[in-house]
Amino acid sequence: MIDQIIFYTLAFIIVAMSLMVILARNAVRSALYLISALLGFAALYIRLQAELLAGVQILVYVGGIMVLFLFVIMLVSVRTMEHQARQTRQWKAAVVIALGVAAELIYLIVRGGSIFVTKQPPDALLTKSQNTQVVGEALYSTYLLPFEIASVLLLVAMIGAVVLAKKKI
Amino acid sequence: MNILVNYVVIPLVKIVVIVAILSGGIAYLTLMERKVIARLQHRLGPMRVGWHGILQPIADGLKFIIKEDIIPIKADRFVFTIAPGISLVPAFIVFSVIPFGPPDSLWGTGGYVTDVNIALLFAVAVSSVGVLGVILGGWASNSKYPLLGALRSSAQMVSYEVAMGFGIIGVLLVANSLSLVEIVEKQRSMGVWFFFVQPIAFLIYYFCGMAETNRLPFDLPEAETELVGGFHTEYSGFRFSLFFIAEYANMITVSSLAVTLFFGGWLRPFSSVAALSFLDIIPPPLWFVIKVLIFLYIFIWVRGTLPRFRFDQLMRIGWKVFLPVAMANVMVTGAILLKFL
Amino acid sequence: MITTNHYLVLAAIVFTIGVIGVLTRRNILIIFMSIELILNSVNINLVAFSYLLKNVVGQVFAIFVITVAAAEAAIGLGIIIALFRNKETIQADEIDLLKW
Amino acid sequence: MLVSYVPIIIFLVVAISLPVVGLAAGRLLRPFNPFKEKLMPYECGVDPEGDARERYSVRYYIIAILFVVFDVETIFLFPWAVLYRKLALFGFIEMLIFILILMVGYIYIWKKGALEWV
Repeated sequence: MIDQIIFYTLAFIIVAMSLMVILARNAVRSALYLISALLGFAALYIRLQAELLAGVQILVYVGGIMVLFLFVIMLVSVRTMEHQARQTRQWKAAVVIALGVAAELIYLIVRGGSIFVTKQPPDALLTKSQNTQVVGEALYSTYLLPFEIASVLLLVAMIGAVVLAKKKI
Repeated sequence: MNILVNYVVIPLVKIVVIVAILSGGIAYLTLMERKVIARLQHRLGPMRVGWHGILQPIADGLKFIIKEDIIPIKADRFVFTIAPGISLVPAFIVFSVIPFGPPDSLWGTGGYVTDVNIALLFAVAVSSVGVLGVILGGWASNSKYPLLGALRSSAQMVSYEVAMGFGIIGVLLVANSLSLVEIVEKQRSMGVWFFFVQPIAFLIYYFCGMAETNRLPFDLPEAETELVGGFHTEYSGFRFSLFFIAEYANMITVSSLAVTLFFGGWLRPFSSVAALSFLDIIPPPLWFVIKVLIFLYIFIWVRGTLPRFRFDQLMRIGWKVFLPVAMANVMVTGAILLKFL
Repeated sequence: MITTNHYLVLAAIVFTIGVIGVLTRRNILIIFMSIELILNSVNINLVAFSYLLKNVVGQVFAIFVITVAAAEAAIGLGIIIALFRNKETIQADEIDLLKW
Repeated sequence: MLVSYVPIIIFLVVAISLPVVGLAAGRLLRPFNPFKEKLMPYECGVDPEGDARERYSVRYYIIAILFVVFDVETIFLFPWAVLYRKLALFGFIEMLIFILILMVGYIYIWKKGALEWV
């Protein structure tokens, strides 16, 4: 019962806020709704016992990436934009196609969902020891290579961003 | 039933008490600040309201509530209203994970609102959300000074947040736990405060904390001589007071985390020396408060003593001094720890 | 009873919202935010399966997804700034030249 | 324990209710008589010139990028530091490579003057 309340509340917040993101008038409002949606995601991760991930989500997404978005919105905000059309010309066709994709996805999930045991395991099975330890053990042993590649990715992001943004280099 | 009592009723009581103490504490922190700075400058400070100005914070609070609340005509009303809240709420929620007493204190309910596995990560993450309030507040005002102030302020806050994060890693290497309760317990079992193990990490943390809370000598965002008032120029009345309270709440957060991570939290000084056990006459939560007050005093003392940095100096210190030193501190700590493994 | 399917359906809905945002909005910044929604819906799937299968690999990959999202945002927004400098617009359908 | 997050939610509700109640209570008490000059954006007493949402220095954006990159780096350091005793020398070398790779970028942007604030 409580489980249902938690899930449907969070799902409602996430879906409503995601919708507001794509419907909002200006980009700052969109960013504000996206922040709310991201916090909803973080709460959902805690429900799924991914505590470390929830913390990472708030730290990197809400406290990092969204700050970056707001900075860029401030840098490029153009006044006249708010009075122009919000949608591209092909928006009706796009919505139809996207809804088709959604129907397909949900059909697949509902029909094919029975191939795996969809019953949730009882809680605390994942947490033999703390979530941070378990994730860390996987991250720093089995997934050593992706971890090191992540640093290369970040290096590329850092250099690329500076090159793109600076006029004189 | 038991769960309901342990995780809803008892925490609710603690939360109400903590919020009340925090609100009162913030009010009197302003009085303390004015009095201490007055002493540093050979003045008297507020003297009129009550004995030696003891009722001054209450008068200030009332004034905030009854002042007219102006929303500039060009402002984005929704964002303008919500921004001070975004700045204030994270500053308060961090206290849900900061332990102020041992797990067996307060009649066995534990000297904390809750003890989660990722407490430290949670505290760092949540306090990083506060910067959004500053940016949104400055943007929503749609006026030049607030926008510039917000950009400066947020650039400064994010710059120092990075070095702060690296500073904390130094402690984590020694403590090996993200739970703040366990970090304090570790300091008890090791018999030494982490300040003596990680002095560089502490200095970085505390200076970055000053920059994060926009306090002197890092109070560029509010540099009155150039930016009028920074990101809250257009704010008045109660909304302004929310930003103001958020700044002071952040000061208390930074001090509390500094005490928890580096100065043994609720532990008395030299908790392993039995000869000093007479110090136990002061209960652990009170030790915690005393230590926090010392740090808050240093905040004010620094404000009364040092001039403000220039913005380019500020950025240089953050990125070219604190960040490399903090990273080096992490790796050197790691290398030294290898010897003890 | 909340099953894994519930999470999958939620992720599918958010994914669709993201796709609609990408396809219909003109403002590049909002298109970028829609992409963040899509990435997050993928993360829900990863975490839901990690919970179902009692295996933390899903969470590890979710962390990598967040890393990629950060790098993507950094580079993507850098491109937007470079673009804005040259074209003075951030409307996706006004940026229709291969060269300027 | 999942249930240990419940107090955080309660704290969130209490913390949000504070400013809401304050604003609502203040509405009954405070005066309200706006006029044109009062509602103008503040510009040291003179009428505001032009639009506030001008374009600002791109340096702010570079700072934000670097912040995000290093922020992601710290999230890899958190579990690493927690597990350090178990990983020992292997973990140390692993993280040394990770940090050295990022150091290349750090030195690059330093040399390019992206950290300079002129």
